[in-house]
Amino acid sequence: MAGIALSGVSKHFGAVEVIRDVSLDIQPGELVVFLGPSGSGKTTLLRMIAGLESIDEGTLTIDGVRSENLAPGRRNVAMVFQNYALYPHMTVAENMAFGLRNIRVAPDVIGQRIAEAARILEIEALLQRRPSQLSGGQRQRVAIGRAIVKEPKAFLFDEPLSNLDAALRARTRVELAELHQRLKSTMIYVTHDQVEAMTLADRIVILNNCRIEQMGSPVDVYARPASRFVATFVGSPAMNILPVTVSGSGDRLNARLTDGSLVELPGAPVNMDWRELGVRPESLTVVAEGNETSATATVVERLGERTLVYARLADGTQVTAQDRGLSSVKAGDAVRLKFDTAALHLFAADGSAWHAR
Amino acid sequence: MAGIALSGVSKHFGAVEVIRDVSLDIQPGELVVFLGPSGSGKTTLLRMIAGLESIDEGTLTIDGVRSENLAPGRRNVAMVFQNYALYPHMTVAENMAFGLRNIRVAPDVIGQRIAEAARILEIEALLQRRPSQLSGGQRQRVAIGRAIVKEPKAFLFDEPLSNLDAALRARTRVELAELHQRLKSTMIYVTHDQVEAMTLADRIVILNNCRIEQMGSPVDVYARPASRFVATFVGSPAMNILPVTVSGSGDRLNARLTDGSLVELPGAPVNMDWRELGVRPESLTVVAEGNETSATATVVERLGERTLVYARLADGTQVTAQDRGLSSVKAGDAVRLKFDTAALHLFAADGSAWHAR
Amino acid sequence: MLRNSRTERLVALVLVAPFLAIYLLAFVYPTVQMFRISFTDAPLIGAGRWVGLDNYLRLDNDPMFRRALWNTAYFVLMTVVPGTLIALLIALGVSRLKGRFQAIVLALFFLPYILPVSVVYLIWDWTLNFQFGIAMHVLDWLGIPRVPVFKSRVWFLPAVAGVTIWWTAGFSILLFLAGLRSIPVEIYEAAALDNSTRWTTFRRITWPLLWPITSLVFTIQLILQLKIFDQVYLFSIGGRPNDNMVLVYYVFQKAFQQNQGGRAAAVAVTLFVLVVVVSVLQFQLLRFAERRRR
Amino acid sequence: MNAMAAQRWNFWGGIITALTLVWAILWAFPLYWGVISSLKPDDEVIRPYIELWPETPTLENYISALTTTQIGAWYVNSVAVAVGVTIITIFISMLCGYAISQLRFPGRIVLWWLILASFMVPTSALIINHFVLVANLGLLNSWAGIMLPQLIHPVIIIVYKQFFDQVPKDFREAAVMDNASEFGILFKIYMPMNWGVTTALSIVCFIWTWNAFLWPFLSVTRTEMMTITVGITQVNDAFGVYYARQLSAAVLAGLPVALAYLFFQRRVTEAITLSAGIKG
Amino acid sequence: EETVTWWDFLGGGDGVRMKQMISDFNTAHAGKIKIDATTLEWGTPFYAKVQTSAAVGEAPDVMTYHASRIPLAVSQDILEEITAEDMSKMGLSASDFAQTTMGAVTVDGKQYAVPLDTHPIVLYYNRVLLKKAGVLGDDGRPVGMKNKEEFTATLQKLKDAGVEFPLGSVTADGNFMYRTIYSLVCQQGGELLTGNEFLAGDNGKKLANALAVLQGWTKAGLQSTYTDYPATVALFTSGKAAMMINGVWEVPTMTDLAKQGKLFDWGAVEIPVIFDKPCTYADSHSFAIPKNKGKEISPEKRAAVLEVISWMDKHSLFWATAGHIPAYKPVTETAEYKAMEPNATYSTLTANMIFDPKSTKAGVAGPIFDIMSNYFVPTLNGEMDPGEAVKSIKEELNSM
Ligand SMILES: Nc1ncnc2c1ncn2[C@@H]1O[C@H](COP(=O)(O)OP(=O)(O)OP(=O)(O)O)[C@@H](O)[C@H]1O
Ligand SMILES: Nc1ncnc2c1ncn2[C@@H]1O[C@H](COP(=O)(O)OP(=O)(O)OP(=O)(O)O)[C@@H](O)[C@H]1O
Ligand SMILES: [Mg+2]
Ligand SMILES: [Mg+2]
Repeated sequence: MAGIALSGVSKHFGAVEVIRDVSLDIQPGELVVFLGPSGSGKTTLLRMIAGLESIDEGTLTIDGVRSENLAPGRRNVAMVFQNYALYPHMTVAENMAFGLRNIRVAPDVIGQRIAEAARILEIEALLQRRPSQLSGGQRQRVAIGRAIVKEPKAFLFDEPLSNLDAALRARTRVELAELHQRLKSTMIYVTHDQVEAMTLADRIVILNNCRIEQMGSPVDVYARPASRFVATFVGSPAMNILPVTVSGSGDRLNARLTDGSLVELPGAPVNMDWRELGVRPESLTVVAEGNETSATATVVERLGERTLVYARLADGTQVTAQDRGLSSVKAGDAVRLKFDTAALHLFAADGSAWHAR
Repeated sequence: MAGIALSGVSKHFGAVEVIRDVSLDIQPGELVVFLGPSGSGKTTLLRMIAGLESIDEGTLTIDGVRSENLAPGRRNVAMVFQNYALYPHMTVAENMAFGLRNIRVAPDVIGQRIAEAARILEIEALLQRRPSQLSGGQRQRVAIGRAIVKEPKAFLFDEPLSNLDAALRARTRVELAELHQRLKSTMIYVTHDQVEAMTLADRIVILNNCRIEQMGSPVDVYARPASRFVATFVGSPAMNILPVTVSGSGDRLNARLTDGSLVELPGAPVNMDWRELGVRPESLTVVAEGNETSATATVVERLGERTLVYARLADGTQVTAQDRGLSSVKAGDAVRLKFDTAALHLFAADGSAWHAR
Repeated sequence: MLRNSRTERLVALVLVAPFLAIYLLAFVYPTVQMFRISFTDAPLIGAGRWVGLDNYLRLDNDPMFRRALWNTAYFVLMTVVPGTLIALLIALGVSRLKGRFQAIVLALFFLPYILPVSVVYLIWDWTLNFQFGIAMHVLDWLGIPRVPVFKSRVWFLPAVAGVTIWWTAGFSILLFLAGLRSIPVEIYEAAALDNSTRWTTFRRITWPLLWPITSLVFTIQLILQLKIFDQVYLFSIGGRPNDNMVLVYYVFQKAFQQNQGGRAAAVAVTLFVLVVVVSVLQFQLLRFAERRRR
Repeated sequence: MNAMAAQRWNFWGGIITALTLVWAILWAFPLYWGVISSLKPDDEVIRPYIELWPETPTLENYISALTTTQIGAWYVNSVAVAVGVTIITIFISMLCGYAISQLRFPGRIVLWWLILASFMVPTSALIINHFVLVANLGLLNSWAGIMLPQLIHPVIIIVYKQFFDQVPKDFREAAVMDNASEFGILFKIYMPMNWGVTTALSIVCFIWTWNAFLWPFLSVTRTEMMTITVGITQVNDAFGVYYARQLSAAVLAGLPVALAYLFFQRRVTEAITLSAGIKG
Repeated sequence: EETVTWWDFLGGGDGVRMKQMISDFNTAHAGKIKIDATTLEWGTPFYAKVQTSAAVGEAPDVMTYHASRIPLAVSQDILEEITAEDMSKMGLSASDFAQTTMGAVTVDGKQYAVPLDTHPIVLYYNRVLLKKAGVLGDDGRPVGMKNKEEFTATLQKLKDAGVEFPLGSVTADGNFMYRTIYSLVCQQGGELLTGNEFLAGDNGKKLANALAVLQGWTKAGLQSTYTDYPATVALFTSGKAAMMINGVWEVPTMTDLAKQGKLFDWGAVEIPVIFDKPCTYADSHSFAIPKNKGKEISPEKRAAVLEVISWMDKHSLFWATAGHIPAYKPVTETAEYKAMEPNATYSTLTANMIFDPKSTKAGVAGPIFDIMSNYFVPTLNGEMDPGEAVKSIKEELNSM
C-alpha cells in the first residue's frame, strides 16, 4: 500500500510529445483508471511509472521515494501486461517464483506466497500447468498472481481485459473489483473502454492529447464532464451534442435547436457563449404525446430492458433517444422526444461546461 | 427476394450430430438471425444453406427450387464471411467482379452492377484499393458489396461484425439494419451476440444443442423465453434464476426464495412443478425502504444511465439488481430489492415456462 | 465442405503428376539403384556381378573408409556445435541493433552464405595462403609461426570447419534472429520488473525460448555437414586428399576416379543410412531434451 | 526498455554493440580482401605486408579473366540452369503442395510422408546413380542434365503446403460460391495470394542452384558447358602470379548473387527463414 | 568439315603455346578440319573425367595423355590402339622417336599413343640473386651442382645473402615432389618397382636418403615449406626464391614474363647431382584416342584425328618454345631447335632421363603417385621421419 505521485511529468519520443506536464496524486489503496482514446498516452504514462520508459522531465515518487531513476525492478511495482507476458516455458508456479528467486527470497517463503496467491485467485489446480495450457481468463489470473506474490507497492494494469471475449471480460471485471476490495492495494488500471473505467475506478483520470482532461470519480466524470471531449467520450451510446442558440435572461434561458424547437434551461448561467447542448440518450426519452421536439425514427434497437431509438430531427440532425423496455416504436415512425431538463449540459466556445446538476 | 425453406434437416460430422431435424421457413425479404452459444450449429446450418456443407437428411428449398444437391455456385445465394475473405491480391472492384466473370457476365453489366453496389454502400472512392488498404468497417462493406453484385436470392452472414472493435461494431450494426431496410432482401444472419440479434432481427432463431430452441420476434424471445436456456441466454446482464418453492392456490400463489423471503406471483397457474423463478435485473430494483428482500451489495457497476448492483442474499445466493442512474449504493451496503411482479418468469422441471406478461 | 470427389481426384492427379514424375525419375529410381548396385561389382557405368554383402564386408577393414568415416564425424563435430553457438552469439549481438544499422551489420555476417562454395574456397585459400595470405602476415606480426592451414593434416579439417562455419553461419543467424524476434518484448519487460539480471534473463528466458530454433538449426546443420564434400575437395586440390578423406569424397573417388561403382554405392548407402539414423536419433533426442525441460 | 537502456544496461550494452561491430567487420574482411586483391597488379598481390588498398588499382585481372576463360559461357550456363531449375521446381512444387494441402485424394498422406522423409535424405549419396541416369539419358554436358537431379527440393513443397494450409478456408469457399473451378482457385486465388512466398522460394531456389557445386562438377566435362561455380576453379591460367586473376573470377562469380542479395536483402532473409519452415 | 573434339590438361605457359598451335592448325585446315579444344584441370580431375566420359561415350576424339599413365589406361580399356597403319597414314614411324619414349606408349607390344614431347624437371635460377650471393659461375650457371654438400653450401650462401627461400619447391603437393624425389632415388641407382615388388631391397633406403636430403634443406630453412604449385612459381618469379625445381613447362612463363620486362635475368639447367650420378625424372605428353563406349568413331573422323596428331608432331618446334623437348626427332635435329634457349642448356639431360616404371599402378594421378605423395608432404615439411614414411609407403604400395 503506497501512494504514487507524479509531478510535472513529460515525455517525448524523438520530436513527438507524448505526455505533457502531467501531475497526479494517487492515494494508498486507491484504484485509479487511466481512460482515454487510443494514442492518448495512457500506456506510456503507466510504463513511466513502472520504469519501462524513462521520464524526460518531472518527478515520480512511489511510497515517498523519488523513483524516476530507479531500475524497474527496484521500484517494487508489479505490472500486468495486456497480453500477460507470462513466461511460456515456465509453469504457473515458476512464473510466480521467478521474480522472487531473482531477489533471493527464501524458497519456503516463495512457496507460502504462491500458495496464498493461488488461494486468493483460485488457481491452485493450475500451478503445474504451462501458460499454453490455460484459457484466457486463467492466464489473466496467473498474471495477476505473478504480481501479487511480489507484494508490490502498487499494481499496474495495461488493458488487462482487452484480450478476453465479451462474456469473460464482464465476469473478470467483477472479479477484479472484488480483488481490489480484498487486497486494498494501490492499483493503476489503463483502459480505453469507458464501461470498464466506470465500473472499476475509485477515480478516473481522463487522458487526451498528452494531457489530463479530467480527474474525478466515475459519477463526476459521467454527470459533470469537464469538457465536450469528456462528455462524448464517456457514456455509451454517446451523449447527443446539438448545436444551439441560447437566448433569454435570468432564470428563463432557452436553447433553440437547429430544427427550431426550444429547450428550457432552468438555472443556466447567462452571458456565456454557449454553443452546444449536451443530452444523454437516457435523458432524451420517447414520449407518447406532448408539445415536444418531433423526429423520425431511423433505426430501432431493442436491447431488452431499454430500446435505443436512432432518430432524425426535422432538419436532419441525428439524435439517439431512449425508450423504456421493449418499445413498440418501429423504424420510420414519427416520435416525440422529451429533454430531461434536470440532466442537460451546455458547452461554451472556450471549452467550459455547465451541468444542470 | 426469395424464400428459403428447410424441412427436417439433419447433419452429422462422423458420429457427432450437429444439426438434428431442423425445419424452418424464411419469408422473402425477412432478416432472420440464428442465435446460439458457440458450437450450437449456427454456422453449420448456414453453410448447409450455402452449399458449403452437404445436407445429410431433409430438404432445402430456395425460391421454390429443391437445392440440397446443387453446387454452391448454383444456388444463387451470397455469403459474407466472418473475416470477409476478400481476395487480398485483387482491388475492391476486381473482388466484386470475380464471381461475375466466372459465370461470364458481360463486362459492361459487371461494371454497372459494381457501380450500383458501390453507390449503395458508399464505397465508390475505394474501388481501386486493395483490401489491405481498407479499414475494418470498409472491408465489411466491400464484402457486402461483393455479395450485392451477384444479385443473389438471399444473403448469408456469418458473424460479420465479430472482427470489428466495439464502437465500429455498434455503428456497422446500425448500417446493416438500414441496408436491409433499403434492399428488402432475404437475409440470414448468424451471431452469438444477443445484442446484435435483438437489434437486427425480424425473427430470431435460437439454436441450442443441434436444435431450434425458440423461433420468434426479438420482443417475444426477450419477454417470453420458451425455456430456461433462452431466458438466460438472451439479455445482458443475464436473467436472475432463483430456486424457489411455490405455494398457495388460485390467484394467491407465492414463491419462497432460499433466503426465506416471499415473492407474490399474481396469475401464475397452479399445479405445475415450478422450480425456479426468473427475474431480469431491470425488474429487480433497489428501493430505498419497504418490506422487500434484503441483500448485501458486493460489486456496484455504475454504467451511467443505470447502475448494476451485484448483491448477495442472506443465504448467499448471488443476484444482479439494477438501480436507476448513477446510484449511490456502495459495495458492502445493505440494500432492499423489489421484484417487479409484472415481469416475473417461472420455470418448471419439465422445461416449460410461464411469463407474467 | 461439399466436395465432388471424382473431379477432385482427377485434379489432384494432374497437379501431383509433374512432381511425381520427376521425383520417381530423379529420386526414387536412383535410390533404389544405389541400393541395388551396392551388392554388385559394377563399374561406374555398366552392369556387374552380384557379390552379395562383399562390398560392405570390405569396408570393414578398409583404412581409407575408416578415415573417411572418422574425418566426417570429426568435421561434423567441429562445425555443428561451434557453428550453432557462434551463430547464436552473432544473432544475439545483431538483434540488439536497430534499423538500417542492423541491416548493414547483418549483411556483413550474411553475405558469405550466398556465395558459391568455389568463391569461398578461392577467397579463403588466398587469405590463408601459407606464403602470401594476409592471415600469415598477421601471424608474423604477432610473432606466431605461420601455420600451413590447408596443407597440414592437423589443421586441415579444423580450418575447413572454420571456413564452413563462416560460410554457413548466415543461415543459422537468420533463423536465430527470427526466433529472437518472435519473443515478445513484454516478456523481457516483465523480466526487468522481476529484477532479472542480464545473465538470468538470457539463461532463464532467452535460451529456453530459443530452444526450438536451436534444435532446428542443429538438425539442419547436422544433416548438411554430414554431406561434406565441396570444401574438402576444393581445399585439397594440390594438397593431401587422402588424409582429408570424407565419406562423399570417398564415394566420388571410388566411383569417378577408380571406376568402382559397386563399392562406391556401398559407401553411399552407408552415408545414406548414417544420415537417416542420425537425424532420426537426433530428432528423438531433442524431443526428449525438450520434454525434460517441461 | 528505454529506461533500462538509458540506465544500468547501458555500459555493457555499449560494449556488446562495439564487439558485434568489430566482429562483423572481421567477419566480412576476407570478402573485402578478396575484392581488393583482385584489383591489384601481380607484383602488388604478393607483397609481404598488408596493403588495404591497391597502390595502382587495375582491372587487368578482370580483363584477363574475361578474355582468357569462357566465363561468358559459364554465366549463360549458370543463369540458364538456375532459372530453369527455379521455374520448374517452383512450379511443380506449388502444384504438388496445393494438391496435398487442399485436395483429398488417395495416397495423399503417403505422399506427404514421403516428401517429409526425403527431406532427410542426402542427395550427395545419389551422385553415382544420378550420373548413370543422366548418362543413360544422354544428358551429360547439357543444361537438362545439370538441372534434372537438382529439381528435387522437398522443402519447397513443404513450405508451400504450410502456406496453403494457412490460407483461411473462407477464401476457398468464397471462390467456390463465386463459381470458380479448382484450377481457377489455384491460379487466381491461392497463387497470387502467395506471391510473397513464391518470390521468396524462387530466390532461395535460385541461390541454391547457382551455388551448387558437386553435381555440375560431375556432370559436365566440356569447359563451355560448365557453370560458373565450377568454371572458376579452372582459372589457373598461365604466367606467374595468378592469384589476382583467380580472385577476379571469383568476384565475377559471386557478384550476381551478392548484388541480388544487397538489393533484395529483406526478401532474401525472409526467404531463408521460410526455407527452414519458420515464418519470418 | 570434320570437328575434332580435343581435350588437354595444359593450363600453364605451355597451354598458351598449345592454343596457338591449335589455332594455327585450324587456319591451315580451314574448311576441312576444325579442332574444338577444351582445357581441363591437370591431374586427378582430368583423368577422372576422361575415365567417366569414356565410359558413357562422352569422351573427346583426341586428348593429351601422360605416357606414364598409359598402362593404367590400357588396363581400364579406355584407349584405342594406334596401329602401324595409323602411323603410316600419319606419315610417322616408330624410328622418328627415341626408343624410351616409344616404349613408354607401348603396352604388350601395342602402341596406344603418339608421343609429342618429353618433359623433364629442371632447376630454374635467378641470376641476379645468385650473383649477389656469389654463387653464379662465370658461365652464367649456378655453382655447386656436383654433389649434395656443394649444392647445400650454395643454398646456404643464398640464405646468408638474405634470400628468403634459396630453393622454391612444391612442398605442399606430393604429386609434384614425386618427380624430384624419384630423380634423387634414380641418382642412387634405385628403382621403384622390382618385378612385382615395390621398393625391394635397399631401394627403400635410397628413397629415405632422398627424402632426408630434402627434409634437411627444409629444416635448415633453405627450402620453401608447404608451398603449393602456384605459390612456388610466384615465389620464384617474384624474386623471393632464388632457385626452383620445376618442370620445363614453366619455361614459357619465364620467357613471356621476361619479354614483358617483368622478370630478372634467369636460367634453367639440369637438376644438380646430389648423389652418385646425374638422373632426371621425365614424362611424356602424348596424343591418345579414347575408346568411347557405345559410340564408334567414324573413319572420316579418325582420319581427321590422325591428321591432327601428325600435324602437331611435325610442327612441334613451336611446342619446344614451351620448354618441352619434342619427341619427334626430325624436329630436335633441326638447327633452329639446337639454338633454342634455354632448351639447349638442359638438352644434355636427355641422356639421363628416367621414366616411371611401367605398371598399371603408375602414372600421373595413379595409385603410386597418390600413395607416395601422401607421405611426401609431411616428410618434406619435417612432420614425419623419412624412415617411417618409407616404411608406410612400402607397406601401402605392396598391399595394393
Ligand atoms: N516507442 C515509441 N516510439 C515512438 N512513439 C511512441 C512509442 N510508444 C508510443 N508512441 C506514441 O506515443 C503516443 C501514446 O502512445 P500510448 O501507447 O501511450 O497510447 P495509449 O493511450 O496507450 O493508446 P492505446 O489505447 O492504443 O494503447 C502514440 O501517439 C504513440 O504513437
Ligand atoms: N468440419 C467439422 N468436423 C467435425 N465437427 C465439426 C465440423 N464443423 C463443425 N463441427 C462441430 O459442429 C458443431 C457446430 O459447429 P458450428 O461451427 O456450426 O457452431 P457455431 O454455432 O457456428 O459456433 P460458433 O459460435 O463458435 O461459431 C460444433 O460442435 C463443432 O465442433
Ligand atoms: Mg496502450
Ligand atoms: Mg460459427
